[in-house]
Amino acid sequence: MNVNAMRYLISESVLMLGRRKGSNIISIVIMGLSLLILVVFLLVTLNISRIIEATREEHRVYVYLEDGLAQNVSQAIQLRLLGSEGIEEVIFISKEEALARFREALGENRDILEALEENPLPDEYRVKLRPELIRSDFMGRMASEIEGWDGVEEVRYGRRWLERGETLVRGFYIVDLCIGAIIFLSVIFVISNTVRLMVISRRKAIDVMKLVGATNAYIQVPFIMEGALQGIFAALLAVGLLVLIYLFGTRYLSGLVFLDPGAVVGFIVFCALLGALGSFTAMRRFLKM
Amino acid sequence: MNVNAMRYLISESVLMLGRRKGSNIISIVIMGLSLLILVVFLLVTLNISRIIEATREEHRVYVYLEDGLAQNVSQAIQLRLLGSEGIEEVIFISKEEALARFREALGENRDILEALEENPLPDEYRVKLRPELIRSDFMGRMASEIEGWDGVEEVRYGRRWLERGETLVRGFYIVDLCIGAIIFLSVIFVISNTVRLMVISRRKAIDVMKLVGATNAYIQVPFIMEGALQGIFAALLAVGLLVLIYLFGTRYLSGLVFLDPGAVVGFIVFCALLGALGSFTAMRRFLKM
Amino acid sequence: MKAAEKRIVIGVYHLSRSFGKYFALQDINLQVANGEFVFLVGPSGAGKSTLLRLIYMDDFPTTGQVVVGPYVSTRMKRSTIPFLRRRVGIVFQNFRLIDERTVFENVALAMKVTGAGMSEIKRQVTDILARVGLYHKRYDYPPVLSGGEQQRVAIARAVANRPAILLADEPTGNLDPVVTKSILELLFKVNAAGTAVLMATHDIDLVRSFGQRIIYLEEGRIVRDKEMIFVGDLRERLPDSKVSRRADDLEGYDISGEGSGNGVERGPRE
Amino acid sequence: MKAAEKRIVIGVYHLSRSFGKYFALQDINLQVANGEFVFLVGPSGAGKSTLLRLIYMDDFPTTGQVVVGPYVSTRMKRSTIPFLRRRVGIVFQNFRLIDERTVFENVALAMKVTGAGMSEIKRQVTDILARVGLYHKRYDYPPVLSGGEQQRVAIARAVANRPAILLADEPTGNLDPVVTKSILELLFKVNAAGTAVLMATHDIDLVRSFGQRIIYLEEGRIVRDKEMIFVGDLRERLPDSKVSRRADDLEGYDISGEGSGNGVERGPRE
Ligand SMILES: Nc1ncnc2c1ncn2[C@@H]1O[C@H](COP(=O)(O)OP(=O)(O)OP(=O)(O)O)[C@@H](O)[C@H]1O
Ligand SMILES: Nc1ncnc2c1ncn2[C@@H]1O[C@H](COP(=O)(O)OP(=O)(O)OP(=O)(O)O)[C@@H](O)[C@H]1O
Ligand SMILES: [Mg+2]
Ligand SMILES: [Mg+2]
Repeated sequence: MNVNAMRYLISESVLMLGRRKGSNIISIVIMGLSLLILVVFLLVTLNISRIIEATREEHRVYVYLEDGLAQNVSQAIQLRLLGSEGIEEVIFISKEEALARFREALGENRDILEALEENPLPDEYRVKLRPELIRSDFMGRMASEIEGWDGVEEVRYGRRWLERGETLVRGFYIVDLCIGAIIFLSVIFVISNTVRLMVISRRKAIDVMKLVGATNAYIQVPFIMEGALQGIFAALLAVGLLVLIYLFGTRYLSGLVFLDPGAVVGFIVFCALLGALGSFTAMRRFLKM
Repeated sequence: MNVNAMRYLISESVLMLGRRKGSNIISIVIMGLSLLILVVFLLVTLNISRIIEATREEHRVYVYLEDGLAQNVSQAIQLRLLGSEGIEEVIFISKEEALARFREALGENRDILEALEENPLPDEYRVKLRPELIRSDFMGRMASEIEGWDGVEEVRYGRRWLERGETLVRGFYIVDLCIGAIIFLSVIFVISNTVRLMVISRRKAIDVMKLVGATNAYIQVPFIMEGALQGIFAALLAVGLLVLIYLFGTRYLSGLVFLDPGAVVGFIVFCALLGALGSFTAMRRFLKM
Repeated sequence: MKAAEKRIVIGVYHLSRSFGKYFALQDINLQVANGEFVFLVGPSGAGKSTLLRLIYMDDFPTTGQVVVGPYVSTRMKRSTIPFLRRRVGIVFQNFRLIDERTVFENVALAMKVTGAGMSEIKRQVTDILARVGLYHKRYDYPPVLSGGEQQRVAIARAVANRPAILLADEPTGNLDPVVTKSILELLFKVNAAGTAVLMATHDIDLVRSFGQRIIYLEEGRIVRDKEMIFVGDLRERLPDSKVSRRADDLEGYDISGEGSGNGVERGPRE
Repeated sequence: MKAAEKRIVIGVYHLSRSFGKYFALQDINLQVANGEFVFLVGPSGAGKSTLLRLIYMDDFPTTGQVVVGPYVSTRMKRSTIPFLRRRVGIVFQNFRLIDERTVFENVALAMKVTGAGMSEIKRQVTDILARVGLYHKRYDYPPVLSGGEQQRVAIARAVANRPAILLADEPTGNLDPVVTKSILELLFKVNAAGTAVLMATHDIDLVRSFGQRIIYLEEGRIVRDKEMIFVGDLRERLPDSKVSRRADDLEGYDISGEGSGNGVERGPRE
């Protein structure tokens, strides 16, 4: 393809976008608003999974020590814990402190503890794991291992809560994925068909180009580039509106995070490809004479 | 408008839908998939608020009785509770039963109760309220009133949980409303502009009709009826797909509910109006000559 | 024809139409009486189509006035334009057929919009399609028709409604001499039944042979308005030398009111 | 012209084209040599446009074969059709201009698709628009042009590329006699420079006066193929009686190869 051909393709693409501004803008806005639904969904999912992640990070493993343990044994356990795989932090909590915390946690029911004569709670280590290891299978294995150590009476890691939470989070992700898939497919379909309607409305011009001897590539490329440009403008529109929504949202919900810049760029590239592909498939029908 | 005019309008509308099947189907599918996003969102919102409602119904008010109360006094309190505004059900729970339940609720922490020498819990009435009255303001008033009764030691209604839950639910509804509004506006926009693209692509036919002496109403009505029909078909498509999604969903989530028939009919009517309105506004531009 | 019988159906007074600085028409004055047959002749770009467009009020003068029957361009409301159009049959230079509709439906459209009855439409459209020799193509769509066939569909649509005025822009441009003759025959017949006809053409030779009133347009001005010198049924003037194979199709055409209404005086209905 | 010099540029052999049961063309045989000027005459619906469409391979025969230069309809790959089209200039009966592009862009399009350079395009398009008398309308869009002006744009586009073969379908249908003459003059000039021209028309009178080869088509069959009886520059045969006011526009047209290439032998490029 020579220089003239390149210049032709570029000038054609610019010409196309310039004329028919009206319906171009309509398609860009249709595409942009469809994409907005998609990115809002992504933003919501992102923030919810951040919250889930934060909750997961709060999770601790409780290592209860035998009663009346010598301090050096207790410290040896702490060192051994710190040396174990996946453990990030180990905090010692004495039996007195534990009771105080329990009392507080019981809230309105705390008077039940008034009937206690002595502190039935043991000393404990609160162990923080690396977040990605907070899974019932890994923690189960770790707990039974640590329970075998000298001086350790029991290890608890909230198995029931953890399992319940895992089911819940998995359920959320399944539902989220389903909704996401529906939105994604709908948006792709809407966009590619919007581009298709545009191409159909230019059928006459395409026919003329064929009749004056344009090759299929020469006809297609400007349309495909136009589709890509429409996709990019639509993506920018969607991202722009999302920023507004985000700014509005942060006034009500603190700690809201935005899509990271890489994702935004990827999204725009994706939309460009989507527009190009919509044009391409729409063209193919006509060019088969 | 005479009989001939009516026949003309009907035959024109049918003609229009029949021809150009291709692009008609494209617009119906664009509209249908956009609407699908909307109805999926509605279905999800409906089911989540059902869950919230169910949780709310589980909420109870606990009326603790003084220790060693005579049975007739206790029964008088029960009768008085049953006679109070908004109370649906009153269940008696003895102190022994309460301790057993508490032990169970503590789960892994239950050994703490082993240090107890006697049952510190009182007898209680669990009171179920009408769901719409489960609001912290009403329950606060009710609790302080009942606390004044003879033989009642204390009334608890999980104030902190209730308030926290109320904040959470309110937060959910705000986010839900925002997303819903975005989806709704996007869908409306996509649909009305899809119809508009269709009308634009028929501009030539509209011009011809004007030139042979058709009044604006005669030109518009078939287009508006076509828009309405497209809206109806799109709505049926969306509802059909939603039914499939619902059937798929019930295999994984029991207790899922579907939109009620009235809402479905309302939705279809709404889509018909939407299509008609899209046609109408698109036409107006051309008919201003 | 005595002056007393004459009624002006088209009046154009001091009309100019400019596009930007370019004057497509300048100080045009002309009158067409009921039942007249007028040729509008001029080179390409003279302004013939523009003048016709101003008469059917698809466009409005920059200055001056157009009067068509009771309708005056300067006092025209948008909502009454359709009723003007129903009294005026128009053959467009570029045909303006609807591609998605069959030949039959295209012709029927002009009648449908007036609120005519189905059976009347069917009878009249069938009749007129037979006359232009396209009855066998009635279920075809315009894009598959030949140029001449499309032109005849456009003519059929224009006369289907038995209009009081017929504006024909180059109605024989795509037609061979034989069909041209039969179409002229049809137009003359429509005229003989009382319809005023204003036909734009560049074919001066064709036009001269009838000795009919000719308005010469050049660069937007009327350079000559040759008065009518022949009155009567113009068909007598058709050249006999070219034998019309399709002339039979046009026999028996009678527009003078045996149908459901008097085509000439049909007013707006709703 | 001796047989040895003749090279067949268009060959049509035992060609039929039917649409359903209807035969638009039946057993057509004809050959056009390089540099020939042939009129294709026939009444409306005879099949002229259909025949031309088969030659530029927008449609294919039901039976039989079309051969255009090195391209054979029965062995045609879809991807080579554009290269055939670049050697064939086409004036469509319904113009087929792109409404969203200016006159200049419409004409330039035919050159652009061949990969011609910008400056060459600009020079050539300016030149050809001046010749058809539309240079002052180069920035206008087709919908605002008069019928005749649109037709001239279509002609300009067809010859812009200096094609080896020119197919013209009713190229003077919307033109007045004066412009018709100047357009014919242009076509003759293109022909004199070596382009074979096949021009469909219904205007038998116009065509007869040149004494050129005429193929008569009727109801899909060739009823007569009058052999060429005049050889030389056809412009000498143009009637002098009608003085062309626009003839000056066409003076000095020379297509014979002073431009960037020999228009006749231009092959496909990429
Ligand atoms: N809307 C418009 N904008 C700009 N110029 C216009 C417009 N309409 C017409 N013209 C110009 O006015 C002139 C007269 O056009 P018109 O179509 O009336 O010519 P005509 O006599 O019908 O010619 P032909 O025989 O070729 O059809 C032309 O030069 C045309 O380009
Ligand atoms: N795609 C098609 N489908 C059906 N019929 C067709 C098709 N194309 C052409 N025809 C028919 O074939 C016949 C010949 O058409 P064609 O356009 O070749 O005529 P023509 O000689 O160019 O006439 P004109 O002088 O009126 O342009 C016509 O009757 C037309 O209706
Ligand atoms: Mg004109
Ligand atoms: Mg033809």
